[in-house]
Amino acid sequence: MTSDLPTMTPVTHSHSVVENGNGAPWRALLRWESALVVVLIGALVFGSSESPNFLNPTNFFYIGMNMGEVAIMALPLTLVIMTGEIDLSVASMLGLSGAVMGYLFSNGWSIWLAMAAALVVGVLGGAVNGLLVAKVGLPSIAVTIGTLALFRGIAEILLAPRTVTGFPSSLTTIGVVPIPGTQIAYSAAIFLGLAVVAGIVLHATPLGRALVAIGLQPEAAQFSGIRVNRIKIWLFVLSGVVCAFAGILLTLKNASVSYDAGTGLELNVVAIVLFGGVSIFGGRGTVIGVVLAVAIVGALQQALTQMNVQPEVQNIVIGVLLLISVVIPNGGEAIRRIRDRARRHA
Amino acid sequence: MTDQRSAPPVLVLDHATKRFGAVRALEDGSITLYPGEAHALLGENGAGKSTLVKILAGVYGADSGELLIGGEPVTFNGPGASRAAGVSIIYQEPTLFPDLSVAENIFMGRQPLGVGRRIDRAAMNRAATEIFARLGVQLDPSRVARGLSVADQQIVEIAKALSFNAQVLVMDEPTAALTTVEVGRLFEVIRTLRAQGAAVLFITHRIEEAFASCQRVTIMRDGSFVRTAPIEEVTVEDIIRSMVGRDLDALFPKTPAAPGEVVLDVEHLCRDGVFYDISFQVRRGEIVALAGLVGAGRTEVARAVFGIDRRTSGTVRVRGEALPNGKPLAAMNAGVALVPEDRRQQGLVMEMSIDQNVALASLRRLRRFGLIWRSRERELATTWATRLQLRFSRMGNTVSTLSGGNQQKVVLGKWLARNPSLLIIDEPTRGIDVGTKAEVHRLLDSLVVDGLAVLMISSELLEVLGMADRVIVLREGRIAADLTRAEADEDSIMRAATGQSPAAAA
Amino acid sequence: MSVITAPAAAPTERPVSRLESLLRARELGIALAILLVFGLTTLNNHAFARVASIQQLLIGAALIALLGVGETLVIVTRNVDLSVGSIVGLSAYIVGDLFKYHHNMPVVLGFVVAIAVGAAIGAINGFVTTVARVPSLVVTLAMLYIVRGVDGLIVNGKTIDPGSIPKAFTAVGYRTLFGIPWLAIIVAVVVATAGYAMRSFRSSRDLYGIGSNPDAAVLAGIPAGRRVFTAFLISGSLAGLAGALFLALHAQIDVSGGTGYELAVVAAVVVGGVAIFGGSGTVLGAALGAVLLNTINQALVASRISAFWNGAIAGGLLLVAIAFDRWLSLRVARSLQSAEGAHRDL
Amino acid sequence: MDTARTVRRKVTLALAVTLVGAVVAACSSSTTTTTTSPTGSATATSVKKGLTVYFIPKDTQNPYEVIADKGGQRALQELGGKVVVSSGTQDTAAAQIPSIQAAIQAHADAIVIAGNDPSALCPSLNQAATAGIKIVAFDSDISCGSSPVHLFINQANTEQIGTSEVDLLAKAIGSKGEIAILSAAASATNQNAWIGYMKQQLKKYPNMKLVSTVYGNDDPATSLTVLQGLLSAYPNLRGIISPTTVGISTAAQYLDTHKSLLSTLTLTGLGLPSQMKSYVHDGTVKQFELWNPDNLGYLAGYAAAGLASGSASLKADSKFEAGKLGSYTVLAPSATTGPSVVLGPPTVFDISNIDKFNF
Repeated sequence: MTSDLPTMTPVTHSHSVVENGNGAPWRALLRWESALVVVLIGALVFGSSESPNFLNPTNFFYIGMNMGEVAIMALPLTLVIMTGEIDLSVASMLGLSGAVMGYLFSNGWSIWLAMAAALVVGVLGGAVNGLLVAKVGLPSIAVTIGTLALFRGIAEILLAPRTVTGFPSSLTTIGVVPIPGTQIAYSAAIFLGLAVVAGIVLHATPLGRALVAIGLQPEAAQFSGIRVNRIKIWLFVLSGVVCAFAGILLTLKNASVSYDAGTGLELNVVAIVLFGGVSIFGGRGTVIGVVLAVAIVGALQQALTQMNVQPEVQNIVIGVLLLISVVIPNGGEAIRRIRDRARRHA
Repeated sequence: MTDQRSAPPVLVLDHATKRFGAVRALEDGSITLYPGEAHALLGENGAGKSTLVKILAGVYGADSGELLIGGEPVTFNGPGASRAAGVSIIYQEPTLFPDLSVAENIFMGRQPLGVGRRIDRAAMNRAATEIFARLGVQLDPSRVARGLSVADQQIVEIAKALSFNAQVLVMDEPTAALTTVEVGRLFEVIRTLRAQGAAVLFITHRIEEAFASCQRVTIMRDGSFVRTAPIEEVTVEDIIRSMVGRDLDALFPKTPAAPGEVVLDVEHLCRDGVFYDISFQVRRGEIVALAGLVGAGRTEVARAVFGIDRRTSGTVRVRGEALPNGKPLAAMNAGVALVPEDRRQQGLVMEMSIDQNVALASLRRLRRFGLIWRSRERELATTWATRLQLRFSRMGNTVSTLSGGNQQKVVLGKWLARNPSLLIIDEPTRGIDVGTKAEVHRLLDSLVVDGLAVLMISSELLEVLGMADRVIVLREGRIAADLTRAEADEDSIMRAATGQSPAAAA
Repeated sequence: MSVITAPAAAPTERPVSRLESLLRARELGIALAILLVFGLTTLNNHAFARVASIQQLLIGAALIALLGVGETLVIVTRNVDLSVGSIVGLSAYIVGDLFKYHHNMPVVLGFVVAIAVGAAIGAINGFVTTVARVPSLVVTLAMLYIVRGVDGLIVNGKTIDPGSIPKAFTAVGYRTLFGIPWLAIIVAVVVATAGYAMRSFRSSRDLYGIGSNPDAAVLAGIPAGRRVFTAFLISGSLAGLAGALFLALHAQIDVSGGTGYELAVVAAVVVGGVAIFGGSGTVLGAALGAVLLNTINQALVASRISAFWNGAIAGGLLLVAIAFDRWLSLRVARSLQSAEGAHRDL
Repeated sequence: MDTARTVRRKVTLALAVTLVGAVVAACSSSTTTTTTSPTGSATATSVKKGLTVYFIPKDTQNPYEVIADKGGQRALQELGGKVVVSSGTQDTAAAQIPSIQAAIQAHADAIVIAGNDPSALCPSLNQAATAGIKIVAFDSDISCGSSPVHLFINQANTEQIGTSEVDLLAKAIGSKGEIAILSAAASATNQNAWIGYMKQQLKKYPNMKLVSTVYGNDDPATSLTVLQGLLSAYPNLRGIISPTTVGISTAAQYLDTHKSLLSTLTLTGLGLPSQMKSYVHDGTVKQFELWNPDNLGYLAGYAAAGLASGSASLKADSKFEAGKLGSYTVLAPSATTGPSVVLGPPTVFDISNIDKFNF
């Protein structure tokens, strides 16, 4: 019991095994994202084995075209969830943006001004969410359930029961044709472009690091000079404006808009982000995981539709994937805990 | 008391050990409690006291060693089992349910039942009132716990433990947040409990309290039992030597200060309901300590200076420049660094890697083309890890894998990497082993010699006395004393902190 | 010394009673809001105060109020159950299908089956949440998809027509007792029972403890896993019961039954003063929240305001409700703090 | 050293693979494709054999359209072709687009679609038309202008539905009093078209006043809420027209359980006889109308097969055979619709005939 025994010195070498740290990005890739890659490959193999046409380029165009708006909305939501908040108003904002655009366009505004106004509405709506969450201090899940109803309601006031059509065909065609010379949908290209930006911002900039810190330990982030509230406000604004942009894309793709465009999509978007490995508690997740999740859901949907499987099966598949995405990372620990308990009782 | 001590011990913990992964939190936890005695458990932070308490509480299971209650060996498989065996714990940090009533907090899980197994609220409130009466306090048992002051929360905790009619009552630093009056009342309660034949284990870092209320004292150091002795057989000096295991001078290396120009100038700082009219200055090359009881407003002053909390009025100047209200980033850019009290919540992002934590406050400086480069981040972290003699295995490991002392070094590195002119450091050595503690003190001393201004908050009197050039004592949100190094001693600080004028004490 | 001891009691008494009254006023406040909406609408349209109209207010709110009871139990523990809407749809269809092929099946058995279906799904929710220790938001979101998908596979485009449901069963949906609809009576009994239990039993107080401070709950020896499991089980069972009542009320069911209820329930519960992050709130408040939202919905129609305003007004009110709640708790905190300040000054 | 992580990774991968396997298993067992060999006797000579027609209903669960799809299946069965029913679970254009794409990928000969949105499907349908697929709309028309041109199988003359419902109600309430409409979704094309004609027809009844149109979104709960609000708002309401099956059955159930209202209030609209049977028998509803959805799908099937074989055309006044239903004439485009075919006048159901129908 002499005092110079270095008893409290940690022997950290064996620690990395015990602790499940989120060290280098490549090590994170070994976990959830690698499973996603396998699932994606599985989905593609499965699709092509069931339908010889599945791997043709047109199908990739279709997948991109069908997933575009949901995928684009998933990106800002990824960042929002990274900070431990949630935005359930995304699909309503998409609908509101389309409604504003349609309303103004049908009232004689130029299409460009109408689109600009829709984006402004996105900024304003996002600011409402952001201020209520960050400044007033309300839980984002409650706030955005409220704005989910509010935004959709405003869209309904503006547009119901009309359907606005007659948008310039020069613009609406971009929703339904691939980029010339390729089989890439415009919305898919925009999504990929935004995903690269989101990936760089999240994984390689001070802002991205701040988001992670906020998600993991908001107080420590604040004590490190990170302007937690300001960042949250701007994230909600970003979410609003990007969803408004997705609303414009959807309106152009459909060449028409009614107040209920995209109703119920919020849960799809949330499901994709979570399936992509983003922790609902914040601080953990990668953009590549979300991109993979988008690809998997899109490919499975396309494969199942083309094989003419009942659409309900798609819901079940999404649900099961979602469940697995949270249970597996915790599965090992749960088993260990149960074993411990059994031993303790024995 | 002596005849009672000849009775068989009510609780014996013998050579208990506990590891967390690779960290040995408890090497040799041994203690023997007799019915009717008050027993002080003393030791530095990190000596293993809290781990020992949690083993007694059934929160942790010991890896080895033996626990006997009433002579029978027992194993607890949860906090419930410990309580059932007659051991009650009052934790250092109150563990209340903020949404439930005070009475319900006391009786959670064993509320008095009436007809049809329904909770008898009236009986519960009566029982709570009775316990409060025994404690000599008046608290409305039907009010919710949210909004209680720390002292009142502590009282609820004590009431909870009392309500078990425990044979063994363990109090983990119960007095830290209490006023003198409340402490006196607590000692009264302890005497009552002893008279009823209970054993009280009293953990404190105020050595004088051990002399005031305990019959025996056990001292721990570095996770190990050092000695147990009747209180009349030891002196304060004995105890300190046993606790620290070396000379005090080695622990507090202090170079005489040569204060330079004013770095921090705080004038009439006020935050309504928390502190009022705080004015002081910190100069280059000196350590100013903010002392006082827990809850006196020390941490809150630091938070307001740094801008985490908004001040109601007053000004903060750093090197002559006024800081805007409530903007930590502005304070940082003016050269202020804050090492917060709660390392795990505020100082570090526990699930982030070591290098990312070191870089967290310097991200903007690390930027090139707007991006963070891992190599630059790693380089910065390596520089500071070397300078601070950080002990780690991989930079990419999360900071949660480090010991408390090394975690504190990471926090220090994170701030020193910004090259600050003022370092505010709140409880610099809380939960740190003695070896690292001395390192941190040496580091602070050398930084000050190099011209840093340091504002230090500490609850450890020895640390304040050993390190500070000036001591500002806060009491209930106001400055009670501003002492020079020469004027400051245990007596003058405690008197200012507790509001006893020298005359009254005499 | 004695100078400090004496006054300690006095200042703490006054704000405490004020706080209590404010907290108690929560249910009272909602009740007043209901009366206010009711009164204003009646001024505008006297028919709103007719017995039949009031009966409709109760019937219209009954199902959401019933679901709100289970949801309160879950939310109080810091969890959430998003699968309730899907459970309503599935259990209602299964019972309807049974009646279709066994028209003479005892009515009681219909309720038993519905509750059993709900309990089974609730048990899955609770099991996955507590054993794998994964966020219930994700688990129940996944279950929302899975149950809805399974429902779709079972329904497969069929409907249960009014003729297949025994009159004795649908009677529950429209008969009254002394002018009070049976539906409202059943829900009121559930609310009263749950409200009483939540106040009066140790195990239900544990739920509040778990949500209020999970760590302290462990130290207090509360079996958190078992309690949370039970909360999900009850929530599922009540959703199953709600499914049976849905069938009794509408005498028909197709695949869409209960769609979107999850967000309506969460909204009602939040408006009813249940803290979304657990620890506080009453089932009575949640039920009153459901009545308030339904009263507003019907008041808008009755006031001859275009139905298109419903969504926006409901969303706006939800935001007002949670903002008000926040303001209230801040005020309470401030009044306590200044009381303590006063205490210090003495 | 790293075994724990490796094991966990292996488990993850194994589960992922299992999952994909499970998906494969689930999918291969549950397709709704009906392939049938020609039954011979009823085969029309001018129609090609082996045609594939995609039926894309509003969603796969709409009971009314499930019946229509079955009619289409029977038509193609008679013609020696096959029907694939494909759609989503929600009534949205977005959910129908993948089905159109699937039809293109499967080189279908024709698409029969009930549009969830008048315009949003046009771009995708245009792609299908470019790929040589003939487009037929039924139940709810699409309005795509000239690209692609398509044939609309009108269940009944749109104008006729609107006017006849108003006439039915007028007869029942003596042509006077306040009336209201309980519709489906505010964005439903067919509903809005009928409501337009109802309003026109109401001008002939100066004493009847349309006081409100409410939307139940084809959901029983929402329909009930708006109905209750309606009754509170307009205590003097004499009649309700609900031109949607969910709406009328919800309202019927309400009236059935609140019989006191029956003395003043009359309900009519469009409903399925199977759902309404009990209400007609107990007198809750006197009269309502509908066409036979099975025939609607059957006609659409024949039209699609005819267009794909070249035996039918979009030209005004051209004729084609539709099996048991006889010969149909294509009507010239009007202001609101392109080329169309009308199934026939709707059947009015009452106590005298309700038991003869089983859809």
